[in-house]
Amino acid sequence: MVLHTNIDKIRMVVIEEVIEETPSVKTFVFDDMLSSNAKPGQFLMIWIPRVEELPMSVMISNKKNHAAITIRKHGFGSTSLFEKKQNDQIGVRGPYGNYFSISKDVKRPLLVGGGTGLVPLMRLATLISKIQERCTIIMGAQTQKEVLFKDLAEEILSKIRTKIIVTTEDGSYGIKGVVTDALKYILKKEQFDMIYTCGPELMMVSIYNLSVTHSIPIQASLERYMKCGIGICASCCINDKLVCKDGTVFNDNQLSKMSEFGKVFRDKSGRPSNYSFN
Amino acid sequence: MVLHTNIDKIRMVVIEEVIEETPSVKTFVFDDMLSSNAKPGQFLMIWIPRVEELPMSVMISNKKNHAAITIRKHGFGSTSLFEKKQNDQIGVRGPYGNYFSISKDVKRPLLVGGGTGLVPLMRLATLISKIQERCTIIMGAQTQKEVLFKDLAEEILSKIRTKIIVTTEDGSYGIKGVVTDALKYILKKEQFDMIYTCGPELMMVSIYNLSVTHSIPIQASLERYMKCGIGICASCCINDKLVCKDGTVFNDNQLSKMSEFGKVFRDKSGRPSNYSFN
Amino acid sequence: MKNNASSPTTTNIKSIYKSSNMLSIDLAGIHLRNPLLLASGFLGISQEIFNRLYNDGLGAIVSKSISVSPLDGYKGPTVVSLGDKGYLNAVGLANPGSDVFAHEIMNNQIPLIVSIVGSSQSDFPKLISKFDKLNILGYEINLSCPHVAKMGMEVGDDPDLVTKIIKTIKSRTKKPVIIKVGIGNTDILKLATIIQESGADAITAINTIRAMIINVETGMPILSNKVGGLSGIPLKPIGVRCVYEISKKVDIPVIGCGGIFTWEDAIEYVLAGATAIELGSVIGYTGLKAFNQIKLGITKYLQKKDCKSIKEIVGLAHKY
Amino acid sequence: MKNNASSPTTTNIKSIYKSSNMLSIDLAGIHLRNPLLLASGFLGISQEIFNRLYNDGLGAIVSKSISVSPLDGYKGPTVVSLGDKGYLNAVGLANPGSDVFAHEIMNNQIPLIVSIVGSSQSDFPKLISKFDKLNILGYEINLSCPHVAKMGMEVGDDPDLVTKIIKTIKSRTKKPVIIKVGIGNTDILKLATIIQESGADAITAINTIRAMIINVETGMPILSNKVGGLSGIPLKPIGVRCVYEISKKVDIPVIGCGGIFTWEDAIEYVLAGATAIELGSVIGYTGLKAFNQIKLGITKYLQKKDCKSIKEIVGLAHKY
Ligand SMILES: Cc1cc2nc3c(=O)[nH]c(=O)nc-3n(C[C@H](O)[C@H](O)[C@H](O)COP(=O)(O)OP(=O)(O)OC[C@H]3O[C@@H](n4cnc5c(N)ncnc54)[C@H](O)[C@@H]3O)c2cc1C
Ligand SMILES: Cc1cc2nc3c(=O)[nH]c(=O)nc-3n(C[C@H](O)[C@H](O)[C@H](O)COP(=O)(O)OP(=O)(O)OC[C@H]3O[C@@H](n4cnc5c(N)ncnc54)[C@H](O)[C@@H]3O)c2cc1C
Ligand SMILES: Cc1cc2nc3c(=O)[nH]c(=O)nc-3n(C[C@H](O)[C@H](O)[C@H](O)COP(=O)(O)O)c2cc1C
Ligand SMILES: Cc1cc2nc3c(=O)[nH]c(=O)nc-3n(C[C@H](O)[C@H](O)[C@H](O)COP(=O)(O)O)c2cc1C
Ligand code: FES
Ligand code: FES
Repeated sequence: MVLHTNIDKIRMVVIEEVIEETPSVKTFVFDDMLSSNAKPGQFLMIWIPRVEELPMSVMISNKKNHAAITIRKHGFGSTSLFEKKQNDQIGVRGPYGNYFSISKDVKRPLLVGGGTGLVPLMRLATLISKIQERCTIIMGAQTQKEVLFKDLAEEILSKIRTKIIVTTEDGSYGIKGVVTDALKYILKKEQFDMIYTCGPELMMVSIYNLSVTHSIPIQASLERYMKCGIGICASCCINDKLVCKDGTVFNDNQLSKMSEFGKVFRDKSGRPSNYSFN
Repeated sequence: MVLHTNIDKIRMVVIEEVIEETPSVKTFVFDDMLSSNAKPGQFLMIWIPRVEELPMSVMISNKKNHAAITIRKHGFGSTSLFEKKQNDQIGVRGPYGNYFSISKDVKRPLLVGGGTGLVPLMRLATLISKIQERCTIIMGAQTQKEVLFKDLAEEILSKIRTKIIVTTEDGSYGIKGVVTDALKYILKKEQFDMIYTCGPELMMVSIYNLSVTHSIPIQASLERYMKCGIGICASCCINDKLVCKDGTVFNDNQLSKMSEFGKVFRDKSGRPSNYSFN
Repeated sequence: MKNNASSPTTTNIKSIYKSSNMLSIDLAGIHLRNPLLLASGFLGISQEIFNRLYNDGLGAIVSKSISVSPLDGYKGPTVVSLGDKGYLNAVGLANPGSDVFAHEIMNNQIPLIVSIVGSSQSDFPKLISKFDKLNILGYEINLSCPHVAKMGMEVGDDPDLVTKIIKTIKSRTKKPVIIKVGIGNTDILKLATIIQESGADAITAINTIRAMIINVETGMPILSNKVGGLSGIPLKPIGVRCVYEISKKVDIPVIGCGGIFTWEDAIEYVLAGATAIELGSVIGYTGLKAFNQIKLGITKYLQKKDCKSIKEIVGLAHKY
Repeated sequence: MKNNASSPTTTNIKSIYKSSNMLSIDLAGIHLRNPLLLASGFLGISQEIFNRLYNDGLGAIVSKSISVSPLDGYKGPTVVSLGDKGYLNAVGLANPGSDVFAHEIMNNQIPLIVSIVGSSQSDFPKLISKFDKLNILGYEINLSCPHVAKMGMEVGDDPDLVTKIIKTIKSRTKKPVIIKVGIGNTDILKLATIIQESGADAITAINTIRAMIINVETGMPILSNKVGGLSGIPLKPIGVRCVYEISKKVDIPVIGCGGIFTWEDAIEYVLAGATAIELGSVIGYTGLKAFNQIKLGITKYLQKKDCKSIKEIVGLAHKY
């Protein structure tokens, strides 16, 4: 075992285990002390040698000193990563960013995530299971085959009172619709102290709006184009905030001041574009 | 107070006190934790800004976290240093080198020094006064005015059985002659477990020869031209040893193998020359 | 300058002089509240971030180097930490292009210097025409990016081209023009003389130095561009040397850049001859609080040395 | 090269291959037991020290750069530690001169390369005539010392002079001639091509880079020569880049130098294209035990990667 002290230097890790979560999502488990100690919401920069470097949330692993990443196959970079095999090497640096804050006072936490946005929520759920007595999770997917981490969430939260609601857009599993449909419904019936969310930004905007309507504090983990991960390039900026350094997690107070939240993002060159609602 | 951890980086210190030891020798006291913790025989590299950098043994100071250097006015470098005043700044790095080893077993230590070679012996005497019951010192000078550290040695060793023998070449104080004259005499009368010496190399050669004759172990602190003090330039080499790194203190076993001891030294350019006996 | 004892960090601030006055400088006709500038390429694309950086204490902001058209830059990794406060980068001059950036800074209210970069002489008039009517202080011309073909250093290494570019720019703007140089294949002192003679108003030294890191496990270069530029602490003694030698050689002011992480580093550059300094990699290490920390250190140092203004110590090392 | 997991420092050495064979190399016709050379200027003036260094594990020794006449060098300080494994030096090429040094190594028995330095073309025939009959492996020509006027870099920056010097030397000796280059004012790749075309047998890259440190308390340059050369860790990414680019450009072997402190650093240079490597500043930091530590690390690495010889990985990074 090598003891690393500088989180910014790339550490080579071996993919010890590949878990096929859904047809388009895999989890890679590796030995890395620094990542295993990551807080929920923190991310790693993953070096895919000679291909790309991508930000990825730190996934939990049940092996000691191990951590994982969960990759959705998407464009060139993520697909190259997705195709790595057991025993292949990748580079990691981090963990970076701030994190979801939990406390004993948040007795009724509500976690809402979509797709790989569920990754930080699994680490959060692990912590919640240790200090709270109940937890509600709403998880969204397009279709049954793509439902992510449902069994894992049940396992993590098996010792406390847990409600897991799954939505699929095609209705092939759970509730038909998107997570906000389930959210609207449950907010009418139940009380929560805090909403934790991660997923597509437009989804989080809707969740944020609902949180405001119902006066529930919220913490949302944002994603932006990230090049450096260490707060020097501004490619990840949203208004005057650096998502990699000031975030990724922002609270309702911060979100309320972000005119670009759900509206404007910047591409590789730094050019701002508008989110298209569809 | 600034905490320094890297001994190699130059630390600026203020000369807090100037002690005029003899007409040609001064002691400068300064605040420096690293130097105050030096072991006997270790030396500093002293930066005289825009003039020179010179190796100097670490002198003791009775102030907490303080140390000192004792300078004999000689050529250009040492004279510039000698002329520094209270509140002037000099740079120090180190302490460097190995050191005199003392132990409880050395019940009858004999210290023999000449000129500023007495500096490391004062630090050694301080340690000896804490763990032994007796100590003998022979100190040499040219003339009465130049006798160095006699009162200091008496003070340091006041709590144990001490014999201090002073020799002057002109006989103006103590025994007339050089330290080896006194040494020859005392070795006939008394038993010693270890000889510690520092001073002009030819003096130390004579002392070494006497130590061999009387089968007494010896530790001698050598001086050589030093440029780096950190074992990279070899300007200080004596045979295959680096005086700054392997020394300055060598024992009888090492000295017996040094064909250059008292014979050959190197100048600034690295050219070897022979010591001239006079 | 007074030579005395105790460390500035332990001295109580005697507010004899207002520190704001102590730190203010004049740089090529521009008055700045303090000599700390943002180095180009750091956080340099968003007006809201500029405003934040200015609030965090900088004297002026230098934007990311802007080219006529947008550039996506290289694939990742574009920035690699070497540990020990050093970074390698090959961002590939990614920037939103002059149109979008001019729009971005349309309502700028803070002291902003636009860094521009071109692949041919004809790019520069286009760039100036985009920015010259905006509320900006002036330009920094990046003639020293060591890792983008036909841009930056390849220009800086051609003294004739440098002269032409400076004259072209100077004929089209009244604003100060700062030329940023680096360690390339041309004698930096010869270049500095040419820059002064061509009419530029100041020189920034230095940009990153062409460098590389290879991953030992895979045998592969880490940067996607393989070769990039070295920044941070490793650069400092080289940058200090360049500032010292350039400021002895020319009369126009020199802005020091390269590995400034602490107030001591900043002072070292100023003593070497820098009128102002630029901060870059320190942001990755210390974050934005670095600006005020460095300013505080400089202020205490000046007070300890009985200096009324930082201007008094610019180039002090020349006299030895 | 096999790509696999655990760190070499934790692997047990399977002594499948004799490590002596794994590490041996051929460099410009010279067979060396391992690729670790002493960098010129470190401990390089005494035969007895050379013997000790060889016993401590080096493959060959490169002497201090020797000039025709003795040089006292500059006053102190001549070496300044920057902390963080970096050094500045301006020794001023202090050396005992060719007569005394030829006498020093008269009975040499170990693999010794004599580094020579001259202030004019005519110095080199004199130097060769002093050493060519002695038992030495060959010569390293220092064309890159950045801080002694008229010696080293001022020569290396003049491509015509470089050609003349190499041809002069080659016509007077059959022993291999290695040219040591650095970051000066000439394109290092152009220089490398000229060096190869002029008939030199190998290139060492790189020497120290011109740099400076100013003491903040006094405002004074610390080195007595004011300006010196930067060595150690800060140099590494620049040296690796030079070795990578030079070894892609020329066919003669390249010796890597600059900031090699660990076996990983050594491997990085070899992957970049170095046939051998030189160790300098590490001695100030780790001492002489560094040699065997680095060799052990390289050996374990090669075993883990299933390589029979270090030769297999020279320049491996070129393929990406
Ligand atoms: C903090 C953070 C955490 C993330 N966690 C995960 C995770 O756990 N699992 C997962 O599968 N994905 C995660 N992502 C998304 C991931 O980094 C990639 O964006 C995604 O995999 C698409 O990459 P690609 O190269 O295949 O996309 P491409 O097809 O090249 O590009 C598609 C889009 O992906 C986005 N993208 C590409 N590169 C980056 C980049 N360097 N930084 C940010 N966005 C980029 C851009 O919006 C781009 O338009 C996370 C992103 C961020 C910012
Ligand atoms: C380990 C060590 C400890 C020393 N401790 C003391 C001490 O406590 N007090 C003291 O007064 N002196 C001490 N010296 C001697 C001191 O370093 C100087 O050599 C001496 O002060 C003369 O310096 P200068 O420049 O005036 O001599 P110069 O007149 O320039 O030269 C006279 C001779 O001094 C010697 N010398 C000059 N520079 C150096 C150098 N850099 N390294 C070694 N020798 C040099 C040479 O033999 C030279 O021939 C020590 C030397 C060493 C090696
Ligand atoms: C990620 C990164 C991007 C940079 N982009 C630019 C740029 O666009 N234009 C420029 O002139 N310099 C650029 N530089 C160089 C810096 O402005 C600065 O000269 C260099 O980093 C040295 O300063 P530092 O050590 O304080 O970082 C960049 C440096 C880095 C690390
Ligand atoms: C104190 C010192 C003296 C040096 N003397 C010489 C020299 O005489 N000839 C030479 O070619 N290089 C000389 N160098 C440069 C080294 O050989 C080497 O190129 C440089 O230090 C980089 O390697 P490193 O980082 O391992 O030290 C010297 C370097 C130092 C630090
Ligand atoms: S990714 Fe570079 S500042 Fe956030
Ligand atoms: S003084 Fe340089 S090796 Fe000893």
